[in-house]
Amino acid sequence: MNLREKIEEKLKDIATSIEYPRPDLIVIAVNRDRIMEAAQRIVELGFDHLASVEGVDLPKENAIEVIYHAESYEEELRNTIVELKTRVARDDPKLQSLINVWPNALYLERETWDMLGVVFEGHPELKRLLLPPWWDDIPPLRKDYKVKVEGIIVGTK
Amino acid sequence: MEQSSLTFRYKELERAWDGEKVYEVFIGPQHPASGHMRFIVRLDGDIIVNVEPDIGYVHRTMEKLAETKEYIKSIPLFERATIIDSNNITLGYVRALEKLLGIEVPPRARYLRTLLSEINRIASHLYGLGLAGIFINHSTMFMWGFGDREIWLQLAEELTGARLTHTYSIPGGVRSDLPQDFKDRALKAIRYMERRLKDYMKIFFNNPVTVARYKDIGILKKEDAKRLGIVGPNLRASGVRYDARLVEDYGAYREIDFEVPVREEGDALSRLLLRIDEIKISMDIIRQVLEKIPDGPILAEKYLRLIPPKLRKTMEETGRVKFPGLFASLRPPPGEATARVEMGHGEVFYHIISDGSPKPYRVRIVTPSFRNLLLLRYLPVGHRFMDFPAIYGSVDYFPPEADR
Amino acid sequence: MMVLEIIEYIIRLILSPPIFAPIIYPGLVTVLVILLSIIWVERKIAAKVQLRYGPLYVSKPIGGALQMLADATRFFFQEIIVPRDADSIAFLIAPAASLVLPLLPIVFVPAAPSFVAISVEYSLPLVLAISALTPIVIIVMAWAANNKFTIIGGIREAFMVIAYELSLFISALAMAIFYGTLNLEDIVSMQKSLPGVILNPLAAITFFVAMVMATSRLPFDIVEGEQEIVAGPFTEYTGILYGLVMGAGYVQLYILCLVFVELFLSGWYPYIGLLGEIYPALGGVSLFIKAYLLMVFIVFLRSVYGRYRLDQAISIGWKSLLPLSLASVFLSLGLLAAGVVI
Amino acid sequence: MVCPLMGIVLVGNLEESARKASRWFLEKPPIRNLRDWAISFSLWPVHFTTSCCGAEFAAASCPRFDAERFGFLPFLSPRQTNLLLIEGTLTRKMAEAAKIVYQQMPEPKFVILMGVCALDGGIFHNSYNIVRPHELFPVDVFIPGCPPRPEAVARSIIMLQRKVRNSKYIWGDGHEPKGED
Repeated sequence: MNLREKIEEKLKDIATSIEYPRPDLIVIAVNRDRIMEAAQRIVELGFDHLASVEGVDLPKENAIEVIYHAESYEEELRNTIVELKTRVARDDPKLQSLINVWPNALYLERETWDMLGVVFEGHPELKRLLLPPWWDDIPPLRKDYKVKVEGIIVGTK
Repeated sequence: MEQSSLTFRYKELERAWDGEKVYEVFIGPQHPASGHMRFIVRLDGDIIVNVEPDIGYVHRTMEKLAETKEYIKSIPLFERATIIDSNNITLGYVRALEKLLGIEVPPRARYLRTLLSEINRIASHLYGLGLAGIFINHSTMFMWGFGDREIWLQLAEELTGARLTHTYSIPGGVRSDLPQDFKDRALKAIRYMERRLKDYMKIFFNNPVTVARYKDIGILKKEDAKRLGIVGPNLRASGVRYDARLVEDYGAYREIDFEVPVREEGDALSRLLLRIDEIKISMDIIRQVLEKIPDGPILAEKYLRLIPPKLRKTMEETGRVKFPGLFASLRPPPGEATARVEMGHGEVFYHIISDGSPKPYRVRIVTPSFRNLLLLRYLPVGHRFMDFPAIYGSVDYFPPEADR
Repeated sequence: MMVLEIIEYIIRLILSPPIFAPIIYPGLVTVLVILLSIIWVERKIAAKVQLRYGPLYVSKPIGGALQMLADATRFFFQEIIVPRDADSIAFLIAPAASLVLPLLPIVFVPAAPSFVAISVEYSLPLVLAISALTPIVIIVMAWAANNKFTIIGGIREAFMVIAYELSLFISALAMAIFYGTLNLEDIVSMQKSLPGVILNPLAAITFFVAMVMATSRLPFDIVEGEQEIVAGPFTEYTGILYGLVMGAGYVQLYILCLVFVELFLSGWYPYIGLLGEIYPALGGVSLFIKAYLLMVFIVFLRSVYGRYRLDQAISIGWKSLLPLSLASVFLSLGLLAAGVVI
Repeated sequence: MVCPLMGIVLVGNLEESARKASRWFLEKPPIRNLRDWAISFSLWPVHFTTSCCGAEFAAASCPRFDAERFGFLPFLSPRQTNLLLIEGTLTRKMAEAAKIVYQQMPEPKFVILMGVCALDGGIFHNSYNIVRPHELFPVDVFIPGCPPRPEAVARSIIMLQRKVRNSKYIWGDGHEPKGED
């Protein structure tokens, strides 16, 4: 039984879609209330740590897509990255925190909160990480936060 | 689901210092030991009960800026994240871009990328070893590490034209060919470095003071390393054989015979000695690359065809790539791609989402230092205050890389 | 006539040991020369080991030897900042005291046979006792500056003092027991044929390590652990105040090196009689040369060693140095019992 | 301050007069020359790395380039130093620290801006998290380059030394960092 079959068997009841865009990438989309369950099943398959947590702002669909990339140190699994993604509403971006499933989500989730304003419920320290503590603008990685395009020199103000 | 070790420790730490009398010491950002970050170290007597890394002092917003630039212009942007290891960090981006575009890289270019990657890795490890020396006030190791780094920077400069910011790997190939007599100079550098490594062992690693300061300090157990998702030499020093060079098919690593060094102890000294092992392996890889390197073009045929014949001729004569005009506005098809590349500090992860326009919709970088940041939080707890710089030095954390 | 007599009187006054010793040699002027040269030597040696040049362009023909003069002058002209929370009187007085106190024992250290400013029977314990006052001043400095880093540095100094001071005294005492006198001059005169280091190497090793600890040289420069606590007790000191405390460490090193040479390396022997005829102090120049070479060796340790941890240094002090120093006392007693006569 | 002395009442600010007297003393030619010579060969930068140019700055003070030849010694605490080198991009969070470091340094003090990011943003010119250091500090020497080579750092030291030896620097007032907190 290869990895694809294993994943399909394990996750077919909660995943909304499972895709294989590249040989080393498996993309699993779930609903936002099933994220914890899906993550636990992925850990049971052996993908025991995260490579990244990221948020993608999709203003047209009024959603923020939160993507988890899980990888493994095991020799038979390490060539593959499992991408788990879900969507949260843009004006109320709330999601369960996965630090109990993947401990190294601690800083990755905090950064996603910092950069996109996604609130991870149950995360113990949602504080500013990379931005200065007095930041009061909208989160900078959202698409409606505009920086000047190239070629125009801007002042500090 | 069992409680993860980290969450458990997190709660334990909170209990340990919350409401008790602790002494708070701020290390950084202006500080001989910290560079560009701040640590809030909480002490109970001389014992560290909690370390809170406060990063973001070098956050230059690369992920946002990449969204405003055309694909090719982000390469120089990302190499500023880890300026001491710039080919490795941009190689991940270039690999992800090549996957999106569906380009095959010619063999000679793959070998050249490997060559520069290994030169960068040696330079990066020497930088880390030098810092590990100065963190216990061993100024000679610092100076030697940084001085011998110049040898490798010079080699890189001969190959690419720049000391640090090479911008060498571009989608489809590399920017310039091997200069004449490069092989001799590289072999000479390797012979010199092998001699110097023996000196390092004599004056630093076998020094009783160094052993006393680094041995059995900051032990990272194998299970903890796996749970915390640590990467790079810090992971391999804890006995996990994992290296992005084995995982991802990039460069010429599939055709080269090399072994990934692993150590079992997981303490600070083994983390440092592992870097010495890696320097040796890297020099071996460079030797093999220089022997096995095939002839051929250094840019993918797809782009080579776009260059006017006259320019192509000068390109063949000088060995330097003249960019085809198309490069300014590469348009990958909509989709996403990931890439992992082993840097000197560990594995860098890229995720690019393209919507078909000349600019990326989203670029996500997770750098090894950002993933290893957890170590600075969990390793020093329970050690003495003076162990903190030693642990920090052994982790080889590079703040601009973590903050991006 | 009158004028000539006065001039002659003044010259005689200057050349008399009670004035000459503290002012010129081995006193103030020599100390100044040593301060200006030893830091340059330290930086040059470190640079040599580290494949560099070190200070050079300030005075290229003599290899940048004026570097320390430039640094000291720059410190002198720099603004002095007294932090708002600091105890300003203690803050300003302590650096001066930290330079003067290590200088004081020079009046009891003989530089040549019967050439000493104040001749006392108990010069060895006096010298060691006065030089043991310096750590107190450093603790005062740490407290006066009222800063987190200085206070940690002061505590480290206090821990270090009790770790090395006892061994320093006992190992010196071992030699005093062996020679049966507490007078440095007598101790030196008994080593004319055989230096003390051969007879009691244990005491020499203990005294040397304790001396390195006392002067905060590597691998024991824990008090100024710059990687954790910036500059330890001296973090807040600016300008000439910092210049003074920086110099104080080297002055103490110089005094202890003189004592070491007189205890273990047979002091001013071989005595150069030819120079001694010109002026008595010059005959003892080999004392100065030996002490200087010893200082050079100690500052050379900077380019070889890193820094021990505080608890490691303290455990070296208590668990190794103290038993060793006691053993050296028994070695002395044993040698006396065996009837080894100098 | 009022000071009754031998029947004459001196009215004036004693502290101000003392400062003026010491200034007059320091500006007399032989003393001024000695002072400027000493300062120019004893430029100690503070250990403060703001960004990636720090790698080249470190290379400049290490073997092969060895800036210690110029009496250039990176030192521990801002209190004992007299030169602030802004190495590369200055982010908003770091700018606060840089201002504090600058305020802690004793007079006379100098600022060198290293790298094009410190001059005007460079490749990060449109970033939302950077500031322009020349709006915060009075700058003595600019080093262009991304990153500048160690030779450029050495040249900047020589330029600053020449500037100091010609007494072309301000001492004291007007040296406060500008800009809001």
